[in-house]
Amino acid sequence: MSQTKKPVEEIDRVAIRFAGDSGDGMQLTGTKFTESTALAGNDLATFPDFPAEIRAPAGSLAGVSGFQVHFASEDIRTPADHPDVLVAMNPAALRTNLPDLRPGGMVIVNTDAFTTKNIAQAGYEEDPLPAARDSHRLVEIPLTSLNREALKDLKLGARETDRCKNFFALGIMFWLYNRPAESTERWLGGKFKGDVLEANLRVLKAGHAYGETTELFPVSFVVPRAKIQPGTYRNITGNTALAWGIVAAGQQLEQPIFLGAYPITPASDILHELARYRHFGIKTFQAEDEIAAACSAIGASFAGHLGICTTSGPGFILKQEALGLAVMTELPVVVVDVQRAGPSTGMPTKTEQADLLAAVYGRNSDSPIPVLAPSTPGDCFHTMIEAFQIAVRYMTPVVVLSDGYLANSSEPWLIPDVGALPRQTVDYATDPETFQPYSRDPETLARPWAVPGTPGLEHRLTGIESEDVTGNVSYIAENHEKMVALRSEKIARIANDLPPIETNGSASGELLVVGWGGTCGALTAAVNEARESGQDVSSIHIRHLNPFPSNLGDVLGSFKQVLVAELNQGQLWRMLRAEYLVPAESLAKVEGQPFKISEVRARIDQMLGGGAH
Amino acid sequence: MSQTKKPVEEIDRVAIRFAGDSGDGMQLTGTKFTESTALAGNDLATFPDFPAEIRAPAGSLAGVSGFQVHFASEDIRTPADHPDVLVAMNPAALRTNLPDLRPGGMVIVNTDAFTTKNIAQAGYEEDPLPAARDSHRLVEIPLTSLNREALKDLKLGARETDRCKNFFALGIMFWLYNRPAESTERWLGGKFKGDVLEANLRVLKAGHAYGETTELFPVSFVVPRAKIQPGTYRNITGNTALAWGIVAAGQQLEQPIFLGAYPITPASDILHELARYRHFGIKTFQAEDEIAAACSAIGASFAGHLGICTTSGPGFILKQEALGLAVMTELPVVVVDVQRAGPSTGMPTKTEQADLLAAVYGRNSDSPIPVLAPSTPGDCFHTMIEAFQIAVRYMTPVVVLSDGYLANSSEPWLIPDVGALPRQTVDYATDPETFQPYSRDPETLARPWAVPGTPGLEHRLTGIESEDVTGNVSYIAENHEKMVALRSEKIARIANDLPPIETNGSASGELLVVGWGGTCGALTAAVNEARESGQDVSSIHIRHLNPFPSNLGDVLGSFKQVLVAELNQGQLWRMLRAEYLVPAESLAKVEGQPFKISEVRARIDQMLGGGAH
Amino acid sequence: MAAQAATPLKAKDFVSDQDVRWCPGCGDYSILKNVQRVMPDIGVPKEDVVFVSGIGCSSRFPLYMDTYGFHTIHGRAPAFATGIKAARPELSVWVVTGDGDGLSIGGNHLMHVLRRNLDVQILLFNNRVYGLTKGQYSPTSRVGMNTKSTPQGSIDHPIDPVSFALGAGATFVARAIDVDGPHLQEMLKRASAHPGTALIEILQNCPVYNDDEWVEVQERKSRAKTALVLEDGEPLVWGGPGERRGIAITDGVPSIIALGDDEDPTSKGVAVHDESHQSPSYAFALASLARPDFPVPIGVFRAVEKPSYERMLQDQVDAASVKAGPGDLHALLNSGDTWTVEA
Amino acid sequence: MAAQAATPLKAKDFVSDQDVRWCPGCGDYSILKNVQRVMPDIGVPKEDVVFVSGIGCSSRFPLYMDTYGFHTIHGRAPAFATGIKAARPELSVWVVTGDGDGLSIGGNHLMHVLRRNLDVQILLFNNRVYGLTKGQYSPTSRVGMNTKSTPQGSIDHPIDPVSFALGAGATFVARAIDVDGPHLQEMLKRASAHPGTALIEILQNCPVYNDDEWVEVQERKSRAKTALVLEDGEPLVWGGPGERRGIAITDGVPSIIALGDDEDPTSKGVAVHDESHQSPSYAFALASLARPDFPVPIGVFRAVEKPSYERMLQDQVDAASVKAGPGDLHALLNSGDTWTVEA
Ligand SMILES: Cc1ncc(C[n+]2csc(CCOP(=O)(O)OP(=O)(O)O)c2C)c(N)n1
Ligand SMILES: Cc1ncc(C[n+]2csc(CCOP(=O)(O)OP(=O)(O)O)c2C)c(N)n1
Ligand code: SF4
Ligand code: SF4
Ligand SMILES: [Mg+2]
Ligand SMILES: [Mg+2]
Repeated sequence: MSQTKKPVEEIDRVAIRFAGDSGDGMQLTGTKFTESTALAGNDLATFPDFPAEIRAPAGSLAGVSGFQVHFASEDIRTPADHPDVLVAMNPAALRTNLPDLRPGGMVIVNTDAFTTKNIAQAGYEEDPLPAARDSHRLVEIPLTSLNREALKDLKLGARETDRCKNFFALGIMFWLYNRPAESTERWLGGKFKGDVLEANLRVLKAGHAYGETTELFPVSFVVPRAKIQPGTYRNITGNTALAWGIVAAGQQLEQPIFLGAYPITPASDILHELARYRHFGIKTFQAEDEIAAACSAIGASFAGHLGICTTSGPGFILKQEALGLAVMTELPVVVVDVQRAGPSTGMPTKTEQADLLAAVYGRNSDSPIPVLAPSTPGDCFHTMIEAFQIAVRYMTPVVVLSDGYLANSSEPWLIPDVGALPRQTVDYATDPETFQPYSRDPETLARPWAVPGTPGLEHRLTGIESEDVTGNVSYIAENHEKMVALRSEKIARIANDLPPIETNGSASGELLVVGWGGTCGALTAAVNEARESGQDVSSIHIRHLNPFPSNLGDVLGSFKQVLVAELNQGQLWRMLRAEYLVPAESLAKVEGQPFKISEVRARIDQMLGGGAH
Repeated sequence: MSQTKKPVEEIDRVAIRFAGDSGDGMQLTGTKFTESTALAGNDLATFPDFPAEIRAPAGSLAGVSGFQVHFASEDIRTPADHPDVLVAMNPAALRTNLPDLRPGGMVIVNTDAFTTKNIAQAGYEEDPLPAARDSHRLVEIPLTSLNREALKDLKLGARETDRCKNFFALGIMFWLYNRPAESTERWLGGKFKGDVLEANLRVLKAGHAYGETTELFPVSFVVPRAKIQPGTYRNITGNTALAWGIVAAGQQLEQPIFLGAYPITPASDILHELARYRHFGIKTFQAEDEIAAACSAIGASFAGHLGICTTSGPGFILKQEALGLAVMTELPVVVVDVQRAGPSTGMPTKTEQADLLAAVYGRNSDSPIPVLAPSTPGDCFHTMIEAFQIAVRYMTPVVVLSDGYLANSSEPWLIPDVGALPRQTVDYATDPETFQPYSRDPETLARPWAVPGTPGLEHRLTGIESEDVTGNVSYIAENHEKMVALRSEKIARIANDLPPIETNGSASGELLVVGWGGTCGALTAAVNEARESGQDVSSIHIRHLNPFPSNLGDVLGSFKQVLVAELNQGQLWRMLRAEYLVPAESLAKVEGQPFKISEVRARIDQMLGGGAH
Repeated sequence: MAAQAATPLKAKDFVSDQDVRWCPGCGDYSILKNVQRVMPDIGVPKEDVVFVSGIGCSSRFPLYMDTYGFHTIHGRAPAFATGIKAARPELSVWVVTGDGDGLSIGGNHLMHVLRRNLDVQILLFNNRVYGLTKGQYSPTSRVGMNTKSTPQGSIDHPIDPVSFALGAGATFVARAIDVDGPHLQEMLKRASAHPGTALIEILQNCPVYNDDEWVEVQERKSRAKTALVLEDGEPLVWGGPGERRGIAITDGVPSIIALGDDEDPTSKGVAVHDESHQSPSYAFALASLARPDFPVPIGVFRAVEKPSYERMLQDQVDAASVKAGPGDLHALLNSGDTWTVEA
Repeated sequence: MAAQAATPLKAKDFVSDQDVRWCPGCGDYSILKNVQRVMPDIGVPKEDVVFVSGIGCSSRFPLYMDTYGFHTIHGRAPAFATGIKAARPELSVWVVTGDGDGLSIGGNHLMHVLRRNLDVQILLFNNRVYGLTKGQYSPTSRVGMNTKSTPQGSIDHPIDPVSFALGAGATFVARAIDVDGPHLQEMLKRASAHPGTALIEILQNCPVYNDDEWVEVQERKSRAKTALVLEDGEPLVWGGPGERRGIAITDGVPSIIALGDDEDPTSKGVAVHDESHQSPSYAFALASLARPDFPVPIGVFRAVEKPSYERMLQDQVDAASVKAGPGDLHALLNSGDTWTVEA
């Protein structure tokens, strides 16, 4: 596509939200815009916000689907509190999204969708456009008719034709922000053929041309490349990074992977992704339920594979009994919980961080399991490798807590150099002379991994309390006490391998903001902004939630005030108070939505005694 | 049976342990001795200690079954740390139990069982009796032959004959402690007939006569009646009291009971007991698994019954998903977890208190549930009534944490006056004009209970987040936040109904010992002993573990030191530290065995700076 | 079976105030409409009707019925229904489930409710896919099916819901088609009248993730060739003129017999449909019929009477009350050995 | 099926060093002994053998076998076995379960492993009671059975394991008796050789909680009258001289035909046993036979071949590796749209 003749204005950053009906293809539009933006070399962050799993009636408020992309020429960490631009495909999309827009922001609407019926269905008493003209920079485009016009000579049905209009809109946005369309065109070529391909390519161009010619847009914008670390990048969501991290763990530990999983939002995509990697020797098994998924993964671990299962909250708690068995038999297996808003079925497509205590404490009796949480989409990749390293080195199940926000959001990701990824060899026991099922490595306290097929190492594992060293069933009080202690000491020793926690900001001071998991971007951004505005606040982000890094107590003790910010009612907050007796405060948000930077800053201001910004 | 001619010595208290092979009937012997002792008016406490669920080889260490009974003319609270008398039916029983005996205590052995083979099977290198003669007061009785002799003219098989020998031993013990045999004779009469009845009655008498005539016992003993609160008493185990508490709840709340349960040690007996009370309108349902048990109970609650399920640790965690639904739909259902030693299958017949954190926090997302724990066998009765009162008043699931020790131990129980038990009426919603599924009682925040069959109140419940008041499915962030807050505020308000926690000892001072659940007897006894010996120590026992009683923080704050004693690795300890930032210490015992008084006293001594006793 | 309603109700009385949320063209719409239509005929007062479901597109069903409803957790609806019906035998309890909800995570509960013969109606919407989680294969999906979780094709041999139900001892099993309203309504009435567990497998189209799975039997023109409509007392015959065929069952194994247009099927060995064989093996032979070799049987496979669970339970309660009198708490607490300490 | 052992093993090579802990007289002893005896004949090296179980008296079994063993949690053994076998198809994997473990809490996993046709052997010890938890009724207990949890008698209609398995699509189903060693050993060999899921229901006596449940078929003298021994290609005939009888199956429904001592059964309509009918309905008709009206069939009900789960999975892995080459992590990470930021 040709370069624009209109003036081009350079801006630092912009956040755009695409919003429309579930049937309008907003997730796809957003994703394609993001890819193009990534290729243009900006730093970026995205936030897809799905409606409930099931299709809501067309045009209803419940059916609105949104995708926000934030891109900049500088380092950014969140999809932005308030978008600058809203593309609203219908009245319902306008209604649910307008309040989030920054005051005076740009609103691009498909005027064809503002029929009386649609307006009423969105719950408006009257046409909202006149008011929007006053409050925002409203750009009114008859997208549906323009799209139909562009395709009228193709033999497509009315439905198929109308389905292209999101690419018309995408074409306009490509023009408006001077994004290259090639990656989208390439993708279309791989996905469609015939008239449908032609139609999509055509409206993408038509949208672009419309942008160039219409008087609605006097200027277009460009966001210069970000000055980011050199290297090869790709755009990645948390779920993809997590799946790839599992692939990588198999490669780096040179062990075959066995995934047992049962579909559940928002974890299913990990299963889908891994099912495509049979050529990596990865076996995926869609089990009959989450219990079978966990048991099959533990069975595979017993058989010498890297067993893993991926799920979300309601499925996670179904696995606890099986996890208890993995604790007792000390088998390496990794369980990923992509947390979603609850309790119970809750709001499956919304994010939350409220399974932490269940992960650490949710089994019958004291049954310690290490727990890790990635902090960004790309970090999901590295966390999975580490999770398997811990599992195998300490012969223990490991829980990884991702969340719905990480799962679906994307960020540009510096593709790691495979040669620089950690490698770890796995030694199965082989010597019948010295083998004892519950003998222990003196350093890690791990018991040996002796897999079927090894002559002379035949042994039996059981969930009944086992005798130290021999593994025979034992009901002796002293043995039980010893085994309970060994199991917890083993997990505690993992802390010896952990890097000390690093503080963002100063090593001591007035206020420390503590977070974990997928809130890293928002918390760090808020703290950095506050520091820039002169406030004495620092932050840490805890990746290892059980055991905690050894220096955590000291770090917490170096600040006068501690604020634990999390998307739950204060779960890490409780753990830190219990462990370190630190009088921390809690910033708890439980709305199914990620933190806004402003929410965190407001609390920082309050704790530091009045607003500095 | 005639009164003894030998001298009778009066003693204050004695603890006897009956121990033998699983096939020797020790649990029965102990129970009958206990009943007789109860009828004799002593205060008492028992501790049955079963081997693993499955039959171990006869004569093996793993097959030893023990039953300890402690009785006194004064108030006692535990089965005693160290028995004074051991009845050992075979070498294995001697080997596993002798170390527990108080130095110089009496050991009664069945010498016939001390064959070379049995001695070897118990792991002794040589006959242990000579050594025992030195260390203890050893009474050697050829029980098997005496028993055979007494029955030789009956037409019983060898096996049936030998099976009576425990009643020979019981007869001896009845003589030795001047217990009445009538209750046992009555029981035999109801249970057996013909030769078997005759045989048992005969050896019971023969044992008694043997005591009177043998020179092995120069004196017999009598423990005078205890000076206890007037009233009618019975002996009761925790499981029976718990089952009866459920019956009582149905009567006092005038609601039918529906029990969904799946057998599991040590909770199965509650199901067995309740299955006998169909005439109370109680329906029991043996479900296909624990999940179905929980779901059926919740279904029954939805239908307007008092739904309950009873289980133990591994079964309890399987119910968490269903419990989450009960949190979300705010239905009254009670779940009893009779905790056992774990993790995983663990040691099913041994006790532990390690499911507290799982009960409070073990569900996906923040899903608050009130948690109660009875403190003595008889208290299980009252706890169940209270659990249902809370469930119905606040429209919430409730968890009750019993344990293996409470379940099987017994104590004399002052039979409550039915007229004095709490009554509570349950009001179903009936008015179609005002009904809203999620409207709330302004005081308790409870939503209405509207049961099928009520015209005009048709409504739908769901585990998806529901809109405040209407209960319609809602994905709105603000609504979710509000509902999360309402659910936790509702549970927090239960504290308004709770009596302030009472301190045993002084209201403030040097050291406070904190406990919960089935350890009450041991902790109180230890603290009372310590106080008597002049130490500045008091204790509290927490019955309401979520929410805590309102004055708990103040009570904790009134002592310089706090010690939290529990049969786990410090679960309540963590909760108290997190909640009140109190620098409590933890006395954690995880052996599958209850506390010994001496263990608690040792720690008190240590914390008070050196032994006073 | 519950009491009859006083004033006649209409289909719209069973329509709740919630927006129905399924994709356009989903077979669930037709099923919903037919259930709402047939409820007045069934005639239970709507306050006595309870719809219980698990999780899935299909499991949203109760939200749209203006009766009592409980949309529970994935796979467990039969267990909730057991508590409801066992507690309150007078209610009319309907379970709605999907092929994933009912046969994947929930297979065990379905098996047990069937064998216990609890008097509930179970509508199993079989679209051979997981709709709500956006298109993974289900336990009824065909080998080779390409889905999100099986990009190289499914390798699980599918389970047939009717065979499974018969293996579990079901007393009433039927099959219906989402879009064949009159037949579906008849099956619903039959199920409601059956005094035990009544399972109806409803072949349901999911246009989004598994379109046209059942098109052969859904479309009227092909149905005559592909569906064997079961009618009690009638021979197992299908096909229009010139294509008439029948099913014979020899040593338990079904085979196809070609028939002339006027030929007497029974004389050629064609079996006569009998819903009420005490032995489930006849119905099982029918259940083993499947496309492409055989036609798909539609209708009631089996309908036999056995005492229902909640009935037997209530009988025990009633008998115990007669025998022991109403429960007396004081007497219970004071039963067995007691002793009195005087003041 | 796994590789053959190099040196011949003996029964005692399969005896672990743990004390066997069952009650005196328990049928489990006999089963254990026969499994240990037959293992050398089956000939898999013992390091390649894995016994997996759930929880129950029966589930203690692996502890006593000197092979690899995994005594897991209640009801889930088939799921553990799935992970083991799918990961390592070369292992010989045996599941031991009870009527409670396998059919109560574990029914769903059992159903799914059967339909997937994973190549494992499943030994279901059916004593019609919960032994380990000391005597509650199980899903196979008869209506009216008095147990601790059913003092007024059980009201659950029992499930028949063989019918259940056939309803789930089982490719190999057999029944054996704890104390009939030679027959049991033959069934074990057949199961081991079957390339798919092989389920053997073993009628097992629990002298403590449900004594003599199977005494009619356990005792040699009554067995001739009460058991129908299935042999491939032989007519369905049982009973000694003067009591000879056969089973005919008409329209799928079995009935009894009286036979003279020398009469040709087939000419009287008695069916001939055929394990390998593609249709499961013949075997299901056999499975519906039960005392007291019919004899109890013993032997192989069904044995047909279908691709096994772990085989198809491995084939996909192999095919993918051929097609796409071995996985290349660098290539994966760099696939799709990437961009490079220069230094
Ligand atoms: C414990 C649990 N696991 C998984 C899920 C996710 N889930 C919801 S519905 C469903 C499958 C639905 O399939 P089906 O029953 O066939 O219903 P359909 O949507 O096809 O009507 C799954 C896997 C869940 N909600 N809960
Ligand atoms: C989750 C869970 N629920 C319940 C139990 C208790 N339990 C152990 S074995 C068993 C039943 C065993 O019956 P069956 O499988 O027939 O074995 P048997 O003892 O008769 O051989 C039960 C209910 C358990 N261990 N775990
Ligand atoms: S996904 Fe399929 S089953 Fe679900 S609503 Fe849409 S069309 Fe119906
Ligand atoms: S309880 Fe029954 S099944 Fe269990 S070991 Fe004893 S006899 Fe065998
Ligand atoms: Mg489906
Ligand atoms: Mg059994």
